[in-house]
Amino acid sequence: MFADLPLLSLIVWLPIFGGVAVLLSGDKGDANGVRVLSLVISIATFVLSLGLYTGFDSSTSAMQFVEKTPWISSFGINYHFGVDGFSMPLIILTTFTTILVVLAGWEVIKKKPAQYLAAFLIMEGLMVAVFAALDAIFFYVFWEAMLVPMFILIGVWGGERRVYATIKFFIYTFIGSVFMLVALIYMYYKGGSFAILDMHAMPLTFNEQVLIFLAFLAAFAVKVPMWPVHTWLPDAHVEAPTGGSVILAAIMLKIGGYGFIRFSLPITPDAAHSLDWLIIFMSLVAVVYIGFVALVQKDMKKLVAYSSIAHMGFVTLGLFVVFQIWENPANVSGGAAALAVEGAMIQMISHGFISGAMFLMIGVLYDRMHTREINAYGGVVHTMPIFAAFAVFFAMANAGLPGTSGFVGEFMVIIASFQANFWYAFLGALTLILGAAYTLWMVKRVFYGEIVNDGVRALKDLNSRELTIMSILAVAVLALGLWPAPVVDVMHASVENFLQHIAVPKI
Amino acid sequence: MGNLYLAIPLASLFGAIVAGFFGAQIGRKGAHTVTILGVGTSFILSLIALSHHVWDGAPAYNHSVYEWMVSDGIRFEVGFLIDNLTVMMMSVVTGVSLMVHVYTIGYMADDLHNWPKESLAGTNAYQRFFSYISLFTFSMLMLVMSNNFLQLFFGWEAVGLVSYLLIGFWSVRPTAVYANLKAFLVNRVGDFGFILGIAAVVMYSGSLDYYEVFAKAGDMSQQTMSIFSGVEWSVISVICILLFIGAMGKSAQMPLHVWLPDSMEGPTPISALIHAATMVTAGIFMVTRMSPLFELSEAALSFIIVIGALTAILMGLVGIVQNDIKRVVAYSTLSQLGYMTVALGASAYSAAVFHLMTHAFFKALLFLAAGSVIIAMHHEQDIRKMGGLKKYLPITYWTSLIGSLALIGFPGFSGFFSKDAIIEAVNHSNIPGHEFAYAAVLFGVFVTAFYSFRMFFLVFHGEERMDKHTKDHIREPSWVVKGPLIALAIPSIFIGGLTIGYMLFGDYFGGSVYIAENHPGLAEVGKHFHGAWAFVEHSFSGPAIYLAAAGVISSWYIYMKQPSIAESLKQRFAVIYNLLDHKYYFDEFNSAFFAGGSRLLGGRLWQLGDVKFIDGLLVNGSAKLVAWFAGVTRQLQTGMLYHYAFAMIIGVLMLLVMGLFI
Amino acid sequence: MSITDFLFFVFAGTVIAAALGVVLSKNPVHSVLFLIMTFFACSAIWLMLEAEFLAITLVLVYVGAVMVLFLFVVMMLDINAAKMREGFVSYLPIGILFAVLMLAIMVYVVGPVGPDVMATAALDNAVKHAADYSNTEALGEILYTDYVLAFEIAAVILLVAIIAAISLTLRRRPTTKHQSPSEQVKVKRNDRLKIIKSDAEVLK
Amino acid sequence: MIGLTSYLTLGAILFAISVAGIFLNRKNIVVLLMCIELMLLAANINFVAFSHYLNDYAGQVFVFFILTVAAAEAAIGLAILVTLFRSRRSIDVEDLDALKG
Amino acid sequence: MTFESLNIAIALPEVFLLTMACLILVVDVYLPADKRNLTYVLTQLSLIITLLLIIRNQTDTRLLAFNDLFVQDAMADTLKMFIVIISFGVFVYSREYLQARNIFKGEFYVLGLFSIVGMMLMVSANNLLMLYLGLELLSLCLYALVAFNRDNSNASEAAMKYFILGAIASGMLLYGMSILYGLSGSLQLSEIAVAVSQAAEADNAQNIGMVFGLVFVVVALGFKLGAVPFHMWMPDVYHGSPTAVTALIGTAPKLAGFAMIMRLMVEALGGLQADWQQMIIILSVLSLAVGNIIAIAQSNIKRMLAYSTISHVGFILLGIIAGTSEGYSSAMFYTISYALMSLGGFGVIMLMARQGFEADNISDLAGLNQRSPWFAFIMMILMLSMAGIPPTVGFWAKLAVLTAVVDVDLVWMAIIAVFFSIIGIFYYLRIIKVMYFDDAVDTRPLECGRDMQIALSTNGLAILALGFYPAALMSLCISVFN
Repeated sequence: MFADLPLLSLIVWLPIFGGVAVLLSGDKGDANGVRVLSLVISIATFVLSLGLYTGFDSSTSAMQFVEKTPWISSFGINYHFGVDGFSMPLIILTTFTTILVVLAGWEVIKKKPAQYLAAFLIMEGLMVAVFAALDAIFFYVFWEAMLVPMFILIGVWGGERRVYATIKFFIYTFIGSVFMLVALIYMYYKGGSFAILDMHAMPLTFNEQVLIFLAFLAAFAVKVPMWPVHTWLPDAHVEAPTGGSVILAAIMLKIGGYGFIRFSLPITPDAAHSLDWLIIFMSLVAVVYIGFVALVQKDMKKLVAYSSIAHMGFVTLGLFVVFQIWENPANVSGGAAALAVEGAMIQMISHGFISGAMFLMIGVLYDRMHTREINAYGGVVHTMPIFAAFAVFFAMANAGLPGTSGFVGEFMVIIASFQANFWYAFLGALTLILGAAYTLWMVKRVFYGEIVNDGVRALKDLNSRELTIMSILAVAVLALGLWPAPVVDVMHASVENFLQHIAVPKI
Repeated sequence: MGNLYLAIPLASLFGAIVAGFFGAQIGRKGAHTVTILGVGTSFILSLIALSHHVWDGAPAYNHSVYEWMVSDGIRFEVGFLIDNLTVMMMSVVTGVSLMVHVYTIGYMADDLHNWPKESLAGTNAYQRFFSYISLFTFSMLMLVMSNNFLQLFFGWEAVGLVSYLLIGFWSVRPTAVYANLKAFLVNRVGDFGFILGIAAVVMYSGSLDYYEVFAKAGDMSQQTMSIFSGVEWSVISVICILLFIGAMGKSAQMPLHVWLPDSMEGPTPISALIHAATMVTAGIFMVTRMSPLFELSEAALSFIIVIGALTAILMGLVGIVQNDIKRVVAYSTLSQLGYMTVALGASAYSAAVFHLMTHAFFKALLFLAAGSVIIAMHHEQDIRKMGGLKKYLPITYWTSLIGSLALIGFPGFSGFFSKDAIIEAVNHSNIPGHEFAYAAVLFGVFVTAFYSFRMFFLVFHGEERMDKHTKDHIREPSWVVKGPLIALAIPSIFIGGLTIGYMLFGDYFGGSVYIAENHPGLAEVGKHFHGAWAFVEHSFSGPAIYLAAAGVISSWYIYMKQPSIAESLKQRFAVIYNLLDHKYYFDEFNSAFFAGGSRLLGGRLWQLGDVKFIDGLLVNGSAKLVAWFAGVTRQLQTGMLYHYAFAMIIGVLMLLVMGLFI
Repeated sequence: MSITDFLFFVFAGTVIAAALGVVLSKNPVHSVLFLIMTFFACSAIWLMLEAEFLAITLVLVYVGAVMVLFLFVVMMLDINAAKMREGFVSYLPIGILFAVLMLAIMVYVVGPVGPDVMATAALDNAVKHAADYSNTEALGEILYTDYVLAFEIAAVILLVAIIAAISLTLRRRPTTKHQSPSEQVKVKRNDRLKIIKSDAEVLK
Repeated sequence: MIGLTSYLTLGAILFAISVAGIFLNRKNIVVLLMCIELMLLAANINFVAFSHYLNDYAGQVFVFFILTVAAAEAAIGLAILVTLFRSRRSIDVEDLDALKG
Repeated sequence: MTFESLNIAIALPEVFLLTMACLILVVDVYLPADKRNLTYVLTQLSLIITLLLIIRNQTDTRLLAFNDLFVQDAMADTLKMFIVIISFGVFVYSREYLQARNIFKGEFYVLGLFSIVGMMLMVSANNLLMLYLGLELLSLCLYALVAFNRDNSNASEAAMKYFILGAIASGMLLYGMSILYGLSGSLQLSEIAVAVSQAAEADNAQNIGMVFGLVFVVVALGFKLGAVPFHMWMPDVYHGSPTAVTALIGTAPKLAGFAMIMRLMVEALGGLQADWQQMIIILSVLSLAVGNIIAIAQSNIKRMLAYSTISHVGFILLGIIAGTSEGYSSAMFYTISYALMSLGGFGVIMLMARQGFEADNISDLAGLNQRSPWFAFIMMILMLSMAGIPPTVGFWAKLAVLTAVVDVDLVWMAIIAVFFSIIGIFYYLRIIKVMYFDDAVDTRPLECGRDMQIALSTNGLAILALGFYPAALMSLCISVFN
């Protein structure tokens, strides 16, 4: 049924035009109508994106659902969409998360709900486009464009220091990405094409590769974010409205990881190879350093934000550990490089669910108490038992409990990185302790113990809307944790192809 | 049989789900009915499986249930390996669990008192409790039935989760929620080693499946790896030690034992089920299961035996100075786990598992009895405020006595067989460190007897030290409490004698446990084994039984006959007393060094690294620098025409020089 | 040195001296007068270059019109001459330094000492015209043909100057009184005259 | 021998003087306007000289237009000066500092 | 020569516009003050007709008129089209602004039209003289317009500064032109080009002279565009002028300036490319640095836009530096899109302004989103476009020039450019921040005429639409240089 539709275009443009429609319908009329319209659009988009999964041929690493039309012929820039095993799951994650975000802002957002919802819908389309774009400039356009709705979201609907946070967010990301732009232009100059796949095949000298790699690193490391360019994230998260935090954590960070897969590694395999120590170092610092930092956070959102950084450390670790896996003579059969990459991918998807859930949880509390200070809470379990049950569940998922999705990616990456170096796995596995420590300590302080104040005493448990959101996420987290095979299977071919590609030096 | 095996954990899971999600709808009665039915089904099916394997001699069943995922040629599966070891564990787990379920009906009957009035969490706490213990049963079954490391780890962590939930069950109590966090984190330290061990297994065998890994064990023992550069370590030793670190966490071996005493904050049925009978023995089970690996590593075994011995003796000593009835039992559990670990180190896997089984029964019994006392005493747990309960709680008294006798290894009781077998096996072992271990376990016998009967005497004999109000209300709990006590007392007496021949020296574990030829410990014992009765007789020629007797007698003398001695000893050996009273300062050290240190480090990294350096200096600093620079450079725009013109002239000159002379 | 050379030096010297006078004199009126002197001298030099029309235009237009305008403005604005040169000296050294540097470079390039930028020998296409040669005619011929567009544009520029000057400086002072004949003609009786009915009253 | 270079040197000197005058003058805008006239004159000298030595009338035509434009420019400049004086009561260069930064 | 040989038809748009300007001048004199709208309507009508004439007159070949003084080619057509369109926009935006200040006078329109004629002449100049005259026509009109609000002393000051510095610049230009004339013996651009390339080939002393002349030409061009260090007039003039005039100065003349660069540097002095490349690199880097950095410190939005213009000039020069047809077309693309963006920017400022209130402080934009979400959105699009964030045309403009410089192996220039654009993003974001995140002090809804609403909306949406489909404009720019 989806075969002959330009599915990707639909998934990209439906929410964007939908968002514009929502925007135009304005804040003067009935807010409920706007909400329902947004919800319908987001669900429709999600349903469309499921068509990607059902129609996906997981036996091939080639791009699928390809749409290609010349766009700016003078630069050879094409309107070029397509998905493979890497991008397809992330697109579905995006459309999925947007539904939740629309729901999460339902009656909570009273200030200009139409603009709020429109920002999310537009952002959804842009993010999907980032994942689907196969032309580097096309990619870059969406990559940058999606900053704008987020900038507005944080700035308008954010907390007290929203302006600082949002400008920091924007400039941080912008700094990273402009260097990427120069790298892309340089490659266009060398190779005469902006098509990403052409860039993969393009021969580059080692020095060129290193510079291009560093330029990409600037863009993607900020986005992921990797230590030490992570400090925008806690601020942005803390100040963003709940939905913004969710999208930020669940999708935007993934774009950084996706960038490494789509650009850095295949385009500059030799530079990636020779600089992998740097990325691995940064990843491990993220896991350990950030783990400790998360421990002492007093603000729940900040804590979860730091935990996101630590979790994303596994993504970059998994992606860049492959060279050392190959090189380790102890791996007789070549080692489990694919495990590392697939682990990184799974970690991204899972983190999408879990961090989204964590932020939604904090949002639930914030909507009621208007504070995110851990100290302001205590004994919430007594007044919100159902919510507490979800909270503990998601906290456990965040701590990487087997059976939840949080475990899968970490497990794969730790196992794989052991094959590169014992100490990588050692430091990575510290997250088992640190992750549990900061997450559960927060749970302890917020949910357990006696009821600390009248604010908590007056709390009402989840309403049906919140319950729906939480349940959906819980099912997703559990499903991925108990049976990741459907997700892993779709990326096998792409991962194999990816690894074969980066294994071949370009010089 | 595949479906039957699958049904065993799922029956428990079903009960857990129903009670957990629909607790409010089905009510208390519905909740305990459905979970008991579920666990009961699991138990019966486990018994069927037991008979199928033990009596029918069915071969080991090793099949996957579903493929979790495949990546890079490594199959991640969920599957069952059912052999004699497994069915025994399944039966013990479901059996004890069933007892605990029934017991809980009584124990938790008036649980509402434990919750603040406004707590909504308290309203369904009863149902939730049943859900948790059923979920625990499921998790533990998944752990023992696993045929691969992934599922093992899943079960491993899942029991940890339930343990977390149950220790913190009374979430209003600060101590409880402190204890559960501590338990989880300490367990995570063990899991940290465990997951690295699994990673090592995958790296060197390319598989997660037990059998496939075992098949490669020989190869792995030939390889070395370098963790610190220049130092080559045997791969198998690294793997085994890492895996054992996991076991240390779960089975509370020093120094990762600290969570277990605190876990007593949970309701007593939990202490019985999880923190005595089943979960804490997961480590023992795991090492036994991995015997084909451990056997190949002398270093690992040696490490294990020393750790086990230390735990056995040191934790027993702490038990002497405890006053909380549950903590005494808890330290006893620690000590007994030490025994089991020692057995593992001595390659006496079957002895370890045998002790595991007997311990499961008698320690569950002791806990439930303690629980019974606690119920009777209205949740008073301090033994100094008890005494003379014998006449009020006869059933509890007698079952406690049985449990204690089993624990101290009174000849003929189940604990006697298993413990003696361990002591003998250690004696015959040739692992480095076994001499120390032998001394430790022998002395441990005395200590065990001493603290067990100290508690016994203080609780049931002597003067009645409780207050008037409490005294008036003491009466034995209902049959749902007494029933399980009796049901557990029976195996506590008999199961050892009945099964020792088959389990220990027969071929019961033949297919499950591998013992290298150069590790003759248990086999040596076996040579002198001529039946249970002969074993009892033979024990009189060894020191253990006399040490136990000495322990009982000295505790009677000190706590019954001359209570002043206890006090004067306390005074005279104040240093030792303090050391024991503070449990060797482990908690203090951990909270200061690890917890405090982490927070300090985290705070420093955050404030200095993130806030000051990255944000303050680099991010905001460069922003400020730019702003400052902008403020300075804008001064160039003075507003004065002649400056503007001058700038133009400078520009002209610059371009002239550039164009003409460069 | 021929007489023309001598004359050149005289006029060139005058140009330079007068230009310096423009820049250096304290009184703006003096400056204007020095400028006029510069123009005169320059006009003479142009005559030597056989640009008679331009030379005379310079005198007529510039000296006759523009400079008078300058003078007029200077007088009108009534500038306090005493204050004029404050601060001049302190900037002098650096100003002179740059000016001299610039001059040096320029003279190096276009002057006789440096590289022969103008390829002087080859460039000297100057022809001595006959006495009846009319520079004005020659210019006029191309001005109205080849450069007719430019000529038109120059006209527009002058128009712009007029518009600009008027719109910037023309003031309708609110205090000045004008007669507006059209208003006066358009006036209706009712605008000026109101007939009020009033009861008869007897004076006492 | 007086040649093209002599005239060009004269132009250059005039140009330099006018430039110096512009940025040395700290006080009076009228003098600035005069300096500009000097600068144009320098260019004019060049044009006329070239025109003569090239025997090409284009240069002279150019000068013709420069003179025209300069006249217009002077008119507008003085008009602006007058408005400025009306609003500021001053034509000091140093008083032109309301707009800066 | 005959009248026919003048080929007046080629210059029909200019001739028409000039005629109309004179006509309007006359009509306006006889109009009573309350009928002044007619002047406005007539002006706009003339512009529309001029635009139609330009379109009708379009050509692919190179046509000469007025004895080769005037040239019509694809570049001229395109630039003139945009000059007219943008000026049209300026007049639409400024009507209410002028009315509110009692300076809604015919002179504004007449001088405006003359300046447009000047720009068109510059674009079509084929001769140094025409370039000079066009430039002067433009400049003189602008000088007068800046001072046009006579009661405003800032405006007078700005006009004075603009005038003096502008006159110095044209003096320099003339000096440079005189040298070029002397060395090539002609005022015709094409003949100069021949002489220049001969000199460059010979690499003799004459080449030094050419470079000498070139320097002065570069200075004048740098002044006209506002490149550092010849930029000093811009902030003050932008700031001091009535916003309507600022809009006129800040938009269309950049196109004329670009044309001047193309005519002078590329057509005439193309042989000296190696020399001017070096010079322009310096100007470009300085402009990028100074423009972006000082803009951060501004609190007046017009000043800020002036500095932002300076930085944009740095980008435009990047395209010129490349010295390839791609570079020129990218610079042209950049210039046109920049003019459109800043047109919109000034439009919003005029929209915000009221009687007695200039709305030229950044803080005056506070809470625009509450007062008018739509125009806040438009302004946001404009700011994003200036910052070079997709999907706006500003991004493509930057991409185009960066591609052009990278193509000639000047990657470091590209890196410097993006580095400073990072600094630059801050002040654009500040505008968005103020509009969206701050609360309005003055919460009255914005009122403006329908024409302004439509024009401003179209302006903003055009930026967005060109962002989605830049090929439309880009291919036009590319075709110009092929």
